[in-house]
Amino acid sequence: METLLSPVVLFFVLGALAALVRSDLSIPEAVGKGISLYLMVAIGLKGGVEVAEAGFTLELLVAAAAGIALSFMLPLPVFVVLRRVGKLSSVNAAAVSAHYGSVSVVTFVTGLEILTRQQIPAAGYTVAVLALMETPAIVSGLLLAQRYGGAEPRPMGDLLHETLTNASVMLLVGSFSVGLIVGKDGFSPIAPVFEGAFRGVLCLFLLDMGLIAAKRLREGKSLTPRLIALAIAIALTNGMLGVLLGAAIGLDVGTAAALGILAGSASYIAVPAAMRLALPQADPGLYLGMSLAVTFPFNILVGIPIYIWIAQQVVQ
Amino acid sequence: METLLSPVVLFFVLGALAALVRSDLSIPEAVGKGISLYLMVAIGLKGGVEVAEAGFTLELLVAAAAGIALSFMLPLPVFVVLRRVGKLSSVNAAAVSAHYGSVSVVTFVTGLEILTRQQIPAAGYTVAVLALMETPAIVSGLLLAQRYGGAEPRPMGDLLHETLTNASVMLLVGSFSVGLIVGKDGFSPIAPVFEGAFRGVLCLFLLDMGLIAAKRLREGKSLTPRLIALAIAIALTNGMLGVLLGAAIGLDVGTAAALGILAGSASYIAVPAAMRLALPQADPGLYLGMSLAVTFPFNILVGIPIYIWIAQQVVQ
Amino acid sequence: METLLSPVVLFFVLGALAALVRSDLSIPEAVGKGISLYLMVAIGLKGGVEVAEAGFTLELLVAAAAGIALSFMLPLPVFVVLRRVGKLSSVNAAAVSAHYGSVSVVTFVTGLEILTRQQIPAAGYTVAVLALMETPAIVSGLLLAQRYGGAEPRPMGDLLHETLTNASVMLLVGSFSVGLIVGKDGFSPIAPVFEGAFRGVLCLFLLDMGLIAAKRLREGKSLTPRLIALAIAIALTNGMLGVLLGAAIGLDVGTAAALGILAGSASYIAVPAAMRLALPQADPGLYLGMSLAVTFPFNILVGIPIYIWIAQQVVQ
Amino acid sequence: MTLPGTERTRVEILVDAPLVPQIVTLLGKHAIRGHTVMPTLSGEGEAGTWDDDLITSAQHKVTVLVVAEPGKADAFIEDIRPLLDSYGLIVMLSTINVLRPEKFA
Amino acid sequence: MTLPGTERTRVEILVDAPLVPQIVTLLGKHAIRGHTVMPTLSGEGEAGTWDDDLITSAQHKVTVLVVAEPGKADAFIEDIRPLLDSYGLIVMLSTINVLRPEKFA
Amino acid sequence: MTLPGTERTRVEILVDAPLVPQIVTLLGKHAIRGHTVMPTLSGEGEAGTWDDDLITSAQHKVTVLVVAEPGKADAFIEDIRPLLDSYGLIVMLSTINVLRPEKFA
Ligand SMILES: Nc1ncnc2c1ncn2[C@@H]1O[C@H](COP(=O)(O)O)[C@@H](O)[C@H]1O
Ligand SMILES: Nc1ncnc2c1ncn2[C@@H]1O[C@H](COP(=O)(O)O)[C@@H](O)[C@H]1O
Ligand SMILES: Nc1ncnc2c1ncn2[C@@H]1O[C@H](COP(=O)(O)O)[C@@H](O)[C@H]1O
Ligand code: NA
Ligand code: NA
Ligand code: NA
Repeated sequence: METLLSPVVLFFVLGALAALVRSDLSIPEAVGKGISLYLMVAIGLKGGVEVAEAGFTLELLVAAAAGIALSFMLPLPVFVVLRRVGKLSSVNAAAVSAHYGSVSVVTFVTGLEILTRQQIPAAGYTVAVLALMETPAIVSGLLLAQRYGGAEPRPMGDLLHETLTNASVMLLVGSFSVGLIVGKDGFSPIAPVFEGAFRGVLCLFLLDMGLIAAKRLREGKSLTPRLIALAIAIALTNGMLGVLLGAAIGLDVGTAAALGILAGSASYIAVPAAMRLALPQADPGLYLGMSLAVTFPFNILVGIPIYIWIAQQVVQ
Repeated sequence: METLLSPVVLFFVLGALAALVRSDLSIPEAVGKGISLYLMVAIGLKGGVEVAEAGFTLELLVAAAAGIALSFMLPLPVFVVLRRVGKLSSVNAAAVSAHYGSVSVVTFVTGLEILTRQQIPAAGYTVAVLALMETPAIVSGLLLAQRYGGAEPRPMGDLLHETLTNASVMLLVGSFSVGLIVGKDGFSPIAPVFEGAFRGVLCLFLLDMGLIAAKRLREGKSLTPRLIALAIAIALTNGMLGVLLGAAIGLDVGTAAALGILAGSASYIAVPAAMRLALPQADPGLYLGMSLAVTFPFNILVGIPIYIWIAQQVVQ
Repeated sequence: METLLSPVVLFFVLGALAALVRSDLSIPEAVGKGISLYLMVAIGLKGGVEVAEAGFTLELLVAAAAGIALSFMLPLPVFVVLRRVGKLSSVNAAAVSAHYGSVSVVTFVTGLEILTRQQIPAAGYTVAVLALMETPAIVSGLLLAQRYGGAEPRPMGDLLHETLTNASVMLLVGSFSVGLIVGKDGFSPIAPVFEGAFRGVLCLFLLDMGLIAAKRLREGKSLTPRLIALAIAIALTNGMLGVLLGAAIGLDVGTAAALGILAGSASYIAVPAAMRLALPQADPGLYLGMSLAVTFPFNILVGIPIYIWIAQQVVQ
Repeated sequence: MTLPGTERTRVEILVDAPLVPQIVTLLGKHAIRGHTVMPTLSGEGEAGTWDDDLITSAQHKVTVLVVAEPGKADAFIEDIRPLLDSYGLIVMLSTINVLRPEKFA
Repeated sequence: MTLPGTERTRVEILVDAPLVPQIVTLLGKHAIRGHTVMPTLSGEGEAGTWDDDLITSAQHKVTVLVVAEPGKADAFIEDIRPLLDSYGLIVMLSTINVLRPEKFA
Repeated sequence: MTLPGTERTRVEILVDAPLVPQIVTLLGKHAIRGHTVMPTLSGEGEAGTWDDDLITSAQHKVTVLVVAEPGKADAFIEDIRPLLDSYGLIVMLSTINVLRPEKFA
């Protein structure tokens, strides 16, 4: 409850409300895009500076491996469920499953905010885990589409290039590295922008995301009640798996919760663009509808507190 | 004089100057729009937080009622003057009168800035009054157009929906509510963006508004000297009425001045969009010319100090 | 080396890297343009406030005269070298030479950053020198084009108007004047935006500039190895001349280095726009390629430290 | 010169942004299912010059592109005629060829 | 009415932004050297309405404008046909006149 | 197929933004009263590929749309011919139908 009353979440609700009552409120696309780039740079820098302080640890490596494994593996059960229960075509199921294996930067950032508010901060290196989890799921999804959906195989080189040079990966890894190199001292002159302004800007961004998600929910033609239910169930299951894995490898409460948030979140920036390119025959209304219009708001409003609560129960 | 030397006003002058000498200086529209949304959120939050501190008072209710009354009633005398003196058609006179009943957010914000500089701050709830004054005038203007201009009546439901879900109303009321809910403690983590950065960003916005207003003044074909004179006279009269009403209902100097600034200002964001939709036969060059190219700069440079001065004389 | 590890430079490298590996990372044009306007306002204000503190001095006048002289004269030797060694046509050589006589605001700002980091700050009035050096080179370049390239002479009035009302000149001179008028006290309420946020925003801008410069280097068809070598040699020579002149007129180390950075930098905002208008037959791929894709990155990564080093040797 | 594809009418309407929903409602009345909105930057006409500033969105102009079967397009045009002056519309009509004609029935 | 210039085929393709490189590669295959990409704002079709939010760029639509010699354009069109449904393309063809026809050989 | 409205010439000029005022001055010389400027995003031609970065506005391209009476359009085109190469213009001409033809006299 207390979570729901953070300004960040309230602005998300305000945006969603404005879209639902069909207000003409809209944030210029260039501004929204600019803010999303800013958020990635800020979070990357922050993670890098924290790792520069704490040093590379074995825990970091284990958590990174866990994240990569989740991103690679989660699309498989999701694919099966979407085929069997969701009755999706193989290509569509593969495309959607890639989204759920990958992660949502904004969900993660909102989660970090809420963890910080509750004073159970996650480790700085989770930003690196975030970056590492972005793309393995894309590879899994495409392999599924080729194996079961008859999609034409794309040259492995192209695929690797696209996933590794993807804008969010470049920005997150790049800023993380800058943070690592400059450390706390180099960071302090730019801290007013990347630390001081972070939460305020996040409010504005969630206002925009509320608008975008609710508009899509209102206008999308591809979403059925069954798919909406699946979009929630998959998020919950993945999130729980993430937390459990985190607890199993010995992470603290905040960090295990963060891994749960990552696993439970679904990409709506990097993966859709990759899928539109690699699987043009899949329906973007479907995968954006599920990840952006259902899973994203669900996680912001309900999922994050649940994953945190599970982490508090499971980690001792 | 001192007022004219505040950075905010100087940047307005710089923008106007650049447009008048036909400089190629221009601020990307998306950035200008983004900044205007930011200003509304910031001012809404600030008002909400202040009311959360001060509590709902009778004074607040009285001031709100006064604001709504002003917005509803001011279009009537303005309409008469525009018909008789300004020789405008009934539809045009009705459209323009709606602008003068409503308010300009930026004029208000600049006024608050100047009041703060002079250490006679207005009450936090004036932001709520601002939001409440945005739309009643639209209704008055349309009724005038239907009664005297033969404009087709629009379904009342549509009209209410448009005026209440209007972007500025949503943002102001929404952010005000967020401010109310989170209070001072919830606000402090986002204060660097919404409070610390406020004045600097306002400078950039007034630079843009100077450009836009002066360009319109230079290029507008609908403005005659008579209409320019009227745009100033109406602002002054409305502003004075606002201050007097404020004094009459017992507001302090700063708050009475703020009510004067609201009454004296003319909308150039919400109302033009509503009029373009509801009275397409009215001339947008005319109503934007008067409100944006004449009344707005007049208020920034001359009107605000006058309304403040009157308030200082009238309120004891 | 230490210079290369400042966040500002690292973000430039990140942007360039992203473009070179053909990442889909891109910053919306409106945001990039908005940031560049912000930087000019911020630097102008800062300079004005500093001069308001320090007062107008003889040194200021001498430095201004030196800057104007450099901007006027440097195009001449550059023109000769481009004709003889670069084998460019007269019109192209004239157009390129105007760029090298003029200055790059971002190179200057990055230089100031690095000087501040090394605790040898330049005088506040160098911002005025920057503004004064923007346009004389345009006049020189056009005279060269008319004299040797058979370009049609443009009416002197038009030319003066365009160079003086040019967006960067307006913004720099305008904000400098605002800074002068409001002084330190008037500046402090807006300092969070124009001072506190400055370095962080500069990082984001250099990320964008890295992308833009490297993309142009990759895609440009007009650049030959010979022209690339010339773009570096001219920068180095001009920069050295600037430092020497600064030392000769008695400037301190930081200020002499700043004059070197100005002289060594090449315009890629104001001058290209002016040249496209006045000499449409010149190849924009050529002049933007040399100034933006070669000289700009060279100065950021190598040139600035060299000019500073020279200043440290020469000024005693 | 013959082009591949099937002939359809292309209608382009330059209109102030706040009035687009009205145009779309009218399209719906004629069972024209699709349209695309495109941006503009600035312009000049009898009413003077304008510039998109987005802040005073009342005069922010956009182009609505509609491809439709000729009969439907004609009927739509007749319906839009009375709005031409009050809405200040600029309407351009041409014949183009489209692939997948069934989408523009 | 005769226009100045030389006839060429104008091809306009409405396509999701991530697929533009594919279109450009196909142009290259047919030795069509030039193209221009233009923005859009919003639209409506069988798949529902969309709005450019740029954040979920997968459905950010743009128009690719290609002017080409008719024979080349026809061959390119044949090659693009199989992609129409899966890519969700809207293709418009018309004949226009250009100056400097050698640029659009 | 006959379209409603009256025939006019539609001229579209792809041009670098700094040169637009020159084009508009030329329009004025031929008493062509109106035009609309539209944005572009990127493109490719003989001079290589470009991308609108707005910062180096020298190569920021826009499209100028002009609808005019055929005679006037032809005269304007003749006047623009000498600029084609130095300005790097792309000019497209077509015949369209307009409503309210008196606006495009
Ligand atoms: N001849 C024309 N060619 C292209 N666009 C035009 C023309 N005339 C008017 N326009 C556009 O239509 C808008 C409204 O025209 P008007 O109603 O004449 O002011 C102008 O601002 C231009 O953007
Ligand atoms: N009749 C039409 N006229 C103009 N644009 C259209 C039309 N039909 C579809 N479109 C555009 O093409 C997009 C995809 O169409 P669809 O595949 O039918 O959803 C739509 O969102 C519109 O932007
Ligand atoms: N065949 C074409 N179709 C569409 N646009 C073109 C074509 N050729 C050139 N362009 C556009 O015109 C610009 C200048 O062309 P160029 O002078 O050949 O470099 C290009 O960058 C494109 O934006
Ligand atoms: Na996930
Ligand atoms: Na008012
Ligand atoms: Na220089």
